[in-house]
Amino acid sequence: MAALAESKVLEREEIGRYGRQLILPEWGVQGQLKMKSASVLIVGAGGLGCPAAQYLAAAGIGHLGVVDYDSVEVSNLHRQILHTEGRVGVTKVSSAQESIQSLNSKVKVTPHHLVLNSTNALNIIKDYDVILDASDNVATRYLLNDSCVLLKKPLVSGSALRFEGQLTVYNYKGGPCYRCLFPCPPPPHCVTNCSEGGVVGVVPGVIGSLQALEAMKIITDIGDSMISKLLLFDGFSGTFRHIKLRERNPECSICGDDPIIKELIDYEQFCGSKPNDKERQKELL
Amino acid sequence: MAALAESKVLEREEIGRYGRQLILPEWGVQGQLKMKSASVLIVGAGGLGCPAAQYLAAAGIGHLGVVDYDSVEVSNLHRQILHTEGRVGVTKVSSAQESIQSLNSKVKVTPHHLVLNSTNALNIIKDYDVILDASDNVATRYLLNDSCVLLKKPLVSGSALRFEGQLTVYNYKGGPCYRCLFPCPPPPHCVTNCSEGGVVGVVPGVIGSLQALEAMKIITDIGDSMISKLLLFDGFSGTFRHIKLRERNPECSICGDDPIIKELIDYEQFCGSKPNDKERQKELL
Amino acid sequence: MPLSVEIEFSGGAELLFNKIKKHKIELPDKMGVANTWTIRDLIGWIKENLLCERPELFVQGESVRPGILVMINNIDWDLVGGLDYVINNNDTILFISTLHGG
Amino acid sequence: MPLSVEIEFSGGAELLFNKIKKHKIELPDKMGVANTWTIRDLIGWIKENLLCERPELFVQGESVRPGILVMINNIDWDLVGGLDYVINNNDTILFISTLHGG
Ligand SMILES: [Zn+2]
Ligand SMILES: [Zn+2]
Repeated sequence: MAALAESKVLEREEIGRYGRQLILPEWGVQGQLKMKSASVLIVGAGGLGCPAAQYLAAAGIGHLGVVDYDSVEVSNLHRQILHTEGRVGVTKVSSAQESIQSLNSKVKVTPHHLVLNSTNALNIIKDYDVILDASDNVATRYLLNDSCVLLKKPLVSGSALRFEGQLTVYNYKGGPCYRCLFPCPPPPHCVTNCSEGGVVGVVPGVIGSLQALEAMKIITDIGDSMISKLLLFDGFSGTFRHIKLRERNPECSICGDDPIIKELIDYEQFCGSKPNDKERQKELL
Repeated sequence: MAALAESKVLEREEIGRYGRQLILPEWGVQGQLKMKSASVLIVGAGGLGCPAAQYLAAAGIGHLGVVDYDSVEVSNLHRQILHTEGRVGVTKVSSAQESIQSLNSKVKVTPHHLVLNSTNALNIIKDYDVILDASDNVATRYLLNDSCVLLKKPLVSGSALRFEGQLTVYNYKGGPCYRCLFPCPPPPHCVTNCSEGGVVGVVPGVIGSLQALEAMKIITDIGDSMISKLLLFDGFSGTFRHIKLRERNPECSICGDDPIIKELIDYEQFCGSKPNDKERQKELL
Repeated sequence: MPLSVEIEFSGGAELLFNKIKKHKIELPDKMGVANTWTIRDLIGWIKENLLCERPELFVQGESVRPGILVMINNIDWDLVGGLDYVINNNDTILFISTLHGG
Repeated sequence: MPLSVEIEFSGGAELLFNKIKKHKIELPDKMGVANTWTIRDLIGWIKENLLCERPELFVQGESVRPGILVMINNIDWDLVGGLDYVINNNDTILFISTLHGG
């Protein structure tokens, strides 16, 4: 798969369709052309990935890749709003593709129905300009970070649980990577995911939408990105909080000046858990 | 149309479907039952109303009313993500209904294909528990405010333009109403809507999602509502800002202790503009 | 001593001020009167010194036009005295144009 | 004089502290040593005085466990000295448990 050819003109239909963005001086025709020429990989077609995919497709992204190994379950539908009752049992990537294409048939959608791992990640990620971490486990978060550092791709990271959400951008414009903040993974028994801990569906809705916006700003090169900044959202109190994070760590084991890690490692072993560690989670329910 | 009967039990299928919310102690079975028994009216099936309807339906709202007089146009699709290319030309309320029902067939959806005005507003609004202002013009905003004060309904107000969004809750738990803040309408030539000014689609996406969350918190009576508070979102800088607003004005012309306004007025005349003042707007494009 | 004040515009009000959202300004000493600047004075000063075009989109009489909210250090001016509020050094004064789009 | 400090927990860390997100505490005078409290001291104090259960979900050695970020007045502790940061009166110290769900 080759990268998208750079788009140099908008068709008449696109000018009508994206008119409300085009008239923004900061966005303009140039911004729309950059969107059309750009590709985004969304890892996880769940609570974060669904709204992110929806708004990127609506805004006219050229190419959207979606990674998910899972199939739609009825318990997903309270937050994973690209899926439908009629598509329970269908793979999430196919279901997401169908909704995205009915919203915008101009977008090229590539479904990746697989578990992302150290063997396949680089080969998939290399074809995309911006990566969205919309996953739900620690191992995938380290895998995505290391892949993005090795391939020099910006990583827009979102997460949500219960009433809370977090958002930041890693490995972009000299800012820190995930390992600069978290050199060691948390002990496995300290990690809670949405199946175990629960989540109000609209919380990942807000964070996933903001991930789409961060991706758009990176692609069009406008506005301020969440570099060295962490956004905390507490839906219960209805508050957002801006945190100033550290800079890139020159001694970081992957993005530092003299990195120790030069290729992908075994992330399940590193984190002591698997990305598809579903059974253990279900028992806890 | 009668109000929904109070739901006292969840069916087995609902426990599976809403399990990720039910296990949140603050939400629980009681919260889910309140959602099932509650009705929300969304005024405007546009950039704000689409995500709001989507997440309220996904979360299991009992009854959703949607008001819009308009039909789907291709220029809507960059932000009005309940609609599809295949439904261009269809009324927005029908299009929204179709998407909502495919996500959650348990939700009762009432489409109101009309221009809300002083003649019909009270009769429609009286049947709903919470009203979402997802409209795009000043006249409708005053109409909704006055109707909600007269009928004692909470009003969750969102708005968006360019890269910015605003959110607050009016007329709830003794807080101020729209007129407490804005006793006089702005001069008509100072008002810009999304057709004129443009908007990045995901900005109303974020605000509409937050409107859904505010409605859920009112219905389930958990968390803190945006009463006497204004949330400002600037998507360009990626910042949220919390503003402390005034209290209810005892001399407010509609919610004050001795109100002058006791029934709905002519809002087009009051504001000097019409809610469907589209032609003028298009000329400015 | 001059007063340092941060003036901010949001919701489109910045379009009247060269699209600049944040302005750090110094309000000069007043001659002959107590050196107090009220918000009323500031609005007049903005009209004379900062406003690029069409003042009727921002001011009305000695106040701001309907539809603009004024926040002093993120608090509604209505809670701290409105037009008569006396500005302190390093205050942040935010003018919000209310949005109506959806 | 005792130090007034606001301690906050987010991202689930509050579940270890009776689900209370904000704690206003007073750190007592230290006897016999200079009256300085570092974040290292505070973490020890929290472990002894605030933590309701399972300390291994919060502390590791003299620091917090991996996956918890510490913010002092909304700034990463890494930028202001980490464990050695000397707490000032009225500081707000936020412990964020990183979320991984989606
Ligand atoms: Zn790093
Ligand atoms: Zn009022």
